[in-house]
Amino acid sequence: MRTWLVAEFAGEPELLAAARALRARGHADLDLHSGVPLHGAEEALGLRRSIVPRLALAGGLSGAVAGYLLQWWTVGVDFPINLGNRPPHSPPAFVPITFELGVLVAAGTIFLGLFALWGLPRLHHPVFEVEAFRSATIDGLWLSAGVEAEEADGVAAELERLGARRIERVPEEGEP
Amino acid sequence: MPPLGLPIYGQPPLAAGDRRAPDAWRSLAERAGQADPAGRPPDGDAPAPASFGRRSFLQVLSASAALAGLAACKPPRERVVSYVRRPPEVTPSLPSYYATALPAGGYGVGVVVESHEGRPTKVEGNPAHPSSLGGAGLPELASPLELYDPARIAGFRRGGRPLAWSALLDELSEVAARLAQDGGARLRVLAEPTSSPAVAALRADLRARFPGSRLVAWAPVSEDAAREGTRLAFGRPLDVEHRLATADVVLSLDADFLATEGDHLRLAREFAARRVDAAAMNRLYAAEATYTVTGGAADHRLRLRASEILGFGRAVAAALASAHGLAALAPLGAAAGGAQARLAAAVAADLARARGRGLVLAGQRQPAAAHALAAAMNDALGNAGATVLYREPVLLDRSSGPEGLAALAAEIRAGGVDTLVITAWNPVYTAPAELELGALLRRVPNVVYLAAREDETTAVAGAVVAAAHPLESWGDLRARDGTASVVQPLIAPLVASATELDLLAAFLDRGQVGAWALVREGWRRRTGDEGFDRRWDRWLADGVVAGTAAPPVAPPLDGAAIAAALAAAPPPVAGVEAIFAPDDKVLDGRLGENAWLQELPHPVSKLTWDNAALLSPATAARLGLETGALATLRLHGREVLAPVLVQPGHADEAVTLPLGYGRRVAGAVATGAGFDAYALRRGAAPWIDGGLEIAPTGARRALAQTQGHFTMDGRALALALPVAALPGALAELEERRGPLPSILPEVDYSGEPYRWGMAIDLSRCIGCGACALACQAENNIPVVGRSEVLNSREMHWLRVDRYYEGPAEEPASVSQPLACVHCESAPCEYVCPVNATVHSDEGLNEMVYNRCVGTRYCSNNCPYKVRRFNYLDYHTVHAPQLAMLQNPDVTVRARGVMEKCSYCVQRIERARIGARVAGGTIGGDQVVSACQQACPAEAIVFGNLADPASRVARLAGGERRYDLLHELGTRPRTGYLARLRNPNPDLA
Amino acid sequence: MSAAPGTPAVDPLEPTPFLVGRPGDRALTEELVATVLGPTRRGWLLLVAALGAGMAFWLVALGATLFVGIGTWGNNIPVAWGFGITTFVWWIGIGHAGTLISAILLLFQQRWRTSINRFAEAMTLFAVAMAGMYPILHLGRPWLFWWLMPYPSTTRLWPNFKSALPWDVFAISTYATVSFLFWFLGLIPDLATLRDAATTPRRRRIYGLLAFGWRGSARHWRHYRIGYLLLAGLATPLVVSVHTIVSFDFAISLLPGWHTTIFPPYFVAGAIFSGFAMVVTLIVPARRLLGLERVITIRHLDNMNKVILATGLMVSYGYVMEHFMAWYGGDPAEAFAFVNRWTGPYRHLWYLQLFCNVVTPQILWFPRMRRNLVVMFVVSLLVNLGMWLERFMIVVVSLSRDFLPSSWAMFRPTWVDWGLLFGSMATFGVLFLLFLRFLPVIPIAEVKELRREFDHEDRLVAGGPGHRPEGAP
Amino acid sequence: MSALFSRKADGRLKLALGLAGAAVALALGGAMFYWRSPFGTGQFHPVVQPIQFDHRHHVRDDQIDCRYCHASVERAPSAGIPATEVCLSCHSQIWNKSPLLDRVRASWFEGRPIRWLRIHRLPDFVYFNHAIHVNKGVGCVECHGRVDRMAAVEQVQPLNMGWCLDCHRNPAPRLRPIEEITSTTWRPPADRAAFGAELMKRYSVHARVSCTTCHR
Repeated sequence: MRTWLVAEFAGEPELLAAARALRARGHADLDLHSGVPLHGAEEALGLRRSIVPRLALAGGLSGAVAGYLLQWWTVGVDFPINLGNRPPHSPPAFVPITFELGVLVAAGTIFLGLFALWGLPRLHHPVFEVEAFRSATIDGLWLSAGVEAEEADGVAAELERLGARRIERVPEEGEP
Repeated sequence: MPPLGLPIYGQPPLAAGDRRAPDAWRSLAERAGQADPAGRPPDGDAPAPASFGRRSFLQVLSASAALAGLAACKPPRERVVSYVRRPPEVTPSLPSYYATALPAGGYGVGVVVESHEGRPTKVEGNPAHPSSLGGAGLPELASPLELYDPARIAGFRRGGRPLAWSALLDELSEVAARLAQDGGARLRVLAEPTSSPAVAALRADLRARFPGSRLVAWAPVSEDAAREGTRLAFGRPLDVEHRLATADVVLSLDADFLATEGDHLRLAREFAARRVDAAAMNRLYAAEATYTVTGGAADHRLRLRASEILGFGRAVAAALASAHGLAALAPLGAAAGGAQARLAAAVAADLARARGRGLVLAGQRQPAAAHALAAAMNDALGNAGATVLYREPVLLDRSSGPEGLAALAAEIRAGGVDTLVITAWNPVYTAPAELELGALLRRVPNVVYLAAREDETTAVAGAVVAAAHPLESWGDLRARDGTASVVQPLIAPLVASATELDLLAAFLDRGQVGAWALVREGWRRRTGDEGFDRRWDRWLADGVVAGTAAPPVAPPLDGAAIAAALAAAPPPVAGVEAIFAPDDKVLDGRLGENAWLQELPHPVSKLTWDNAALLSPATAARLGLETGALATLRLHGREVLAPVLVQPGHADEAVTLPLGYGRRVAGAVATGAGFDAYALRRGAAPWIDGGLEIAPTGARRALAQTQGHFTMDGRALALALPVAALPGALAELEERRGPLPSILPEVDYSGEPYRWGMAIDLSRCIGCGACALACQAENNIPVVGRSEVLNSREMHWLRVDRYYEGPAEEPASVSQPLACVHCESAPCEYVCPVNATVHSDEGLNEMVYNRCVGTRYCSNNCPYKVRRFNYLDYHTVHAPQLAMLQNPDVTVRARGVMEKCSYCVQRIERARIGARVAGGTIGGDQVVSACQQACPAEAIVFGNLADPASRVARLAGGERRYDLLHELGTRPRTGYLARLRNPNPDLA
Repeated sequence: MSAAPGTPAVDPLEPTPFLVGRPGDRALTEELVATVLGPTRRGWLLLVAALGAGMAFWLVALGATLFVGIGTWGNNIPVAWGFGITTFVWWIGIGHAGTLISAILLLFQQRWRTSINRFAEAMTLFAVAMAGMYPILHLGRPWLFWWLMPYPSTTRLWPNFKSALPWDVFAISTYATVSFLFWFLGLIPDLATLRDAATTPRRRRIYGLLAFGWRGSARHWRHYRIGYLLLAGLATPLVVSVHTIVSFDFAISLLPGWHTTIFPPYFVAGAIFSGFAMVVTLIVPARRLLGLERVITIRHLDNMNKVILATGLMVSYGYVMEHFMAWYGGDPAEAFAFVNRWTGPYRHLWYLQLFCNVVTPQILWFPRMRRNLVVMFVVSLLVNLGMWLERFMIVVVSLSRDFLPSSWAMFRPTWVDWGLLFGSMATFGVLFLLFLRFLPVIPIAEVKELRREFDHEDRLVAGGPGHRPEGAP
Repeated sequence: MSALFSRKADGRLKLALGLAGAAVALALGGAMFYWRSPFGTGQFHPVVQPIQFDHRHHVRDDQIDCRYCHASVERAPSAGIPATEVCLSCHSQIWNKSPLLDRVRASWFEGRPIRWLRIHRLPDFVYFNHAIHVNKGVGCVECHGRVDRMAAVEQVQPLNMGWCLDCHRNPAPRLRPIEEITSTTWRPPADRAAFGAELMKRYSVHARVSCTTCHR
């Protein structure tokens, strides 16, 4: 059984230092919570580059390709019609929709990809059990760590040492 | 605010009880229906609701399907109604064609009528008829709508009581018996002039039974002056036949012989045939006050007040006499001064050069002396017998002017009339204003009036007899050359009604005999029993009775009488001249209830749904008037309020007052249209009157003109050039046709057996508008009403543009029929988002109504602006009876879809299927479009461009051909042939 | 900004800051959520009621259009497109400013976008919603609009991809979708803030649902930032493409006055012009109404006015070039189309348009005028009017006088036309008021971030207020 | 206590989102399916006519050719619904007392037409011409199915535009010799495509797909 430790810090340097320290001790399941993105958080948590750009590129390309193929096949192959002497397969005329579909699919991929990467929607999360955690989106700086229950005490002490103003424990399952 | 109540056409749908077509018709037309949208005859038991047709149901269905997915319910299954006994001549879904004749000024015009399962839908000219030669005029083309008009009077009534026909016959028989006691001394018949032999026979019988009775002929627009002119010239009234085929020089003295007067269909054809060959052009001088179709076709239009035209004619005669040795004309001539003298000299020289090949015509408005002068000039020039023929009059009535009516009025006032039988159209409205006939008729105990619609006369007539439409009547009529035609019905009367023959026969106690028997027995009597049935069938099939033309006569001319008449002829009127003119569309007003004609743009002014007082720009400026201003017109103490239309080229200090509008008692169509010029018309001066006073009121009435700009603004649109300039212009014309370089690969039509195309010869076109009306009838084009026309939403697929050239006071004009030109590189097609307008393998620009969602992008991108849009539901607001009028081969368009000329693709497909079933191919000239078929001038030629022998291919390859807006690279399939003018070099 | 130590971190040429004071996160949050969580104001209710009446008029006009037909509009032949397409282009153009502010200025790292981007994006969304209605409404058979979509049909037919209208379908729907995603993505942290700042359970739950469980996680922020930036990067060419494609509706035709290659850039410039004007029109009263003077400062408005001036000059250049090309191209029909603007029956509208779009913005050369609320409000209204007139001139006046003089005709709008025009404005207003009331108008997280950046700059400057924000513990 | 949403909320939210997406997909897909299904096309629905006319009996048992009653099929757009007199050309002699034929006799003697129910209904904007199809070797069975097996006639083909286009784009496999045009039992030779190609040449078949072929 795992336990979540949710700790509030007074300042960004303390928070980031605490994250670095815990990670150095081998705690991987760490997260920081703040109302704004924190400079240095990625480094502190040891996060690699986001794959969102690559998702977007793939989405955009596939959307554009699909868009072009759609136009080419429908009006160029499946039912070609003489429209004012224009060739059924008219590449210049197919550019706008190709572009738009590329953008649409890319944007959709980014949006849905973000939710997938975030693991959202997740309305219920152990950190929300902590009433004070509501400050995380306002002005609070929080660190959450998922640890094995038996480690919890040690980590809590460590956090306290690292300057946490407040530490709450939330068991992974069930209400506290 | 636009009228939401769909102001179309104005005729309210009939009540549910009226929806059933009459039984008599149903038995003819019951049939196994194929899927035709509008042509379905009303079903017997369970008619579809009129306001919620299947089409709108499908709309809603589609909408609800889109909204609610699967929650669609099915329309009820359609019924298929089979015949009980199929008439052997009817094959359901195939049209039949019948020849008959329609009355025009008492004469007959031969027509061929297309009929679908017993419903006449389309009238075409009869090529075998001497007055039609295959062309058709506006009244003929519009006649099917008259037939189905829901506002027609049904049945018979006397003193407000409806009567059955037999009961009416009984009552009339009683009246007749009473009248016969004193030899009919108190019986009068007020009839229109007619040529019908059957009517002649009945009139003779009536005279025999009622020797004391009198028949008064009355026609508000008559050719009395022409007959009086020939009486002056030759001692007896004669009919004049003009022949333009051999006429090189034509001088028209106020004669609109191409559109509204005389044998205009034949004359237009003969005239046009002489306008295409640069080496054999005729030359037309038209002296006129009003800008007419004829004036627009003229090489020299001489703008004169109507009362001064006779003087101009005399000036020409004087010049002929003095300069060209025609001494016989010397006593008739009277030299003019100034510019007229120069003109007269030039015209005279031209006429003198073309002796025996010239022609002088006088118009119906001109006094008898002018007609006599024309006869004398033609005689002196040797034209008589060549370009002008004389015949004994074909009409039974030599005179039908206001004098007879005035005498009748006097008799009524004296209490001498007990029974007045009126078969003339609406005399209360058309009679000279001073007679006040409406009030007088109330004093006649028995007025029996044969009428098709409620009008000013039905309001005062004691007995009203519903008149049958010519398409549902038996009868006979003679053409202007005397050739007889049998009038045969296409359909049993839609309403209980009678013909003039039935009504006259009723006074002979023969009302039950029926018109068929009367006509047929008359012809049997005249031609003998021997082989009569075969002859009769032949006449019905041909539409003419062969060999009945009247022989020409060549009487001697009485110059002294002419000189005397000229001396007595009225001088030019003082003050502002009032010119009365029959309207090009509604004639004397009898066609005013015809919505097709009301909506057809006037050939010259492009005015719809109204008439207007026409005056010249200078006169308008002097009076402070402009188009659309309302003015009070006062003439000899009577006044009317009329909108003014400034007509370029109109004579100064003269106002043309078109007759036939401003009805006081009328149906929904004519009510509210225009002003009543009859209210100013005096019996003493029915055509040209002086002393008109015009007072601006400051108020306005918007005039629904379909064209607002009559100049080409320097653009090369409708090309017209003098014959002499043609060789120099060939290079430019060459540049204005054929493909332009394009980066697009060309679609290859060379392998196609058919490349449909059209050629429109502007040199032939006189701009009469028959093509537009024929198109409307053929293609189920709706009438949209005045307010929609005012908002530029008229639906005509084919319009005739008229452009003026030259100074606004004396412009020349050129008219240009314009429908979809079927561009090979069509701008409309590539912008349609749903492929609703596409190109066929044979080069047609196809408009697929059922695919159209109505973005109207195609119309925006059409440089010719020939596309029409159903902004509102223009069809289902009509009475269900009008559905019978629809051509079942053409889809009736719903609200929200675009439509346009299809090159009459239904006719192409019919020809194709016919040819392919027979194992053949379509001939290059076989498919005839509706506009082409109607055109009296043969200006429009449709056909297969891939067939080099076809007429259209030869015209398209001609040197005068050019493409409209060629520089846009649209490569239209419709080519235009530049108009040639043949001005007199002496007048340059 | 390389300020030497000892000098204040304020540009002497830019005396007004983008953020007045250095409020702490909590104070900032409280100030910014007050518009949502605070009590409903009477003024707001009155405005909603007034605009709701206009919306009712709109619904009546909508009903007339759908049930009686497009014939209730003033359109005719030749003027087959009238108020509908004019207003469509106008709304789409207005929408563009929102995307421009939020996406392009983000890419260019313009800080002043931060306070107004949410506002502008909402304007984009509602403007696109209004615009998107017209192409469907103006169809003769609007219930068949789906025929413009490619789907396998039993008729085997497909849309015609050579027509600009299916391009529009894709462009507008993509634009609407991407704008919404972009806007919503930006909203997620603020919705979470609202969830956590709200006091009543119902509000907490509603905003909680909409926040989808955002918990300000650094792991999420990492993807969020790049995703947001990428969407901005996509939205930038998209916004240019959308008005380009809208201009293609006209440019691919051969109608004089439409048939010109200058349209794409000219339309985009015009779109930004009118869009910024609309932002000013909305923001001047809104910042007063909602008390946002501290975060939307005169400096923001000043910058927007500069953009209005610049794009106004571009639009003016477009007018000049149109005329030049009409003359230089030598096509008489094209030349006439422009002569007709000056001398034709609609010339008064043309003069008014020139006054609004060319003359009026020149007043913004003067800094005092750029910073005067009344002046800028009036200018923005005039520019909105002028840009509507510009589209009217392009759409209607070009159609009313084309190749054949015989078919020329005038356009007269009906009450339904006016109803749909003003009704759409009222509906837009209602939507906007709802947005002002129920969603954070100012991007809370982004303003906090901006404040941190200012802090950082301040820290670099000796004598600055220090890195501790005011009110922070 | 303090958590805003319970653990179940996530499941519910995901379910709701999934259902909404599925509903949209189902509505679109369902509409498309419905339009192609017999419910949408009206296929396979035997129609009970006002008179119990049994095609099985007349066609199969009595061997009456289609054209005896549908007489204009070879020369007119409409195949023709027989007039009452056609029925009575036989039934004045046989079954002339049958109560089944009461309505036919009533029609004849009262001059009231029989109001049949339409089974094969094309929209008003579609101009189908029987004559050209029959003359180019498209047999009755191709569109109307085995009428000789139908007690009450039903529509067996979808009669939608795609179906028309199938044949117009590739008519060969649907052609038969004209002598067999009304046959319900004719069997094509093994290589129907080749046979059809030969027939196309023999009858000079040019099945067009331009819009105005059917829409005017």
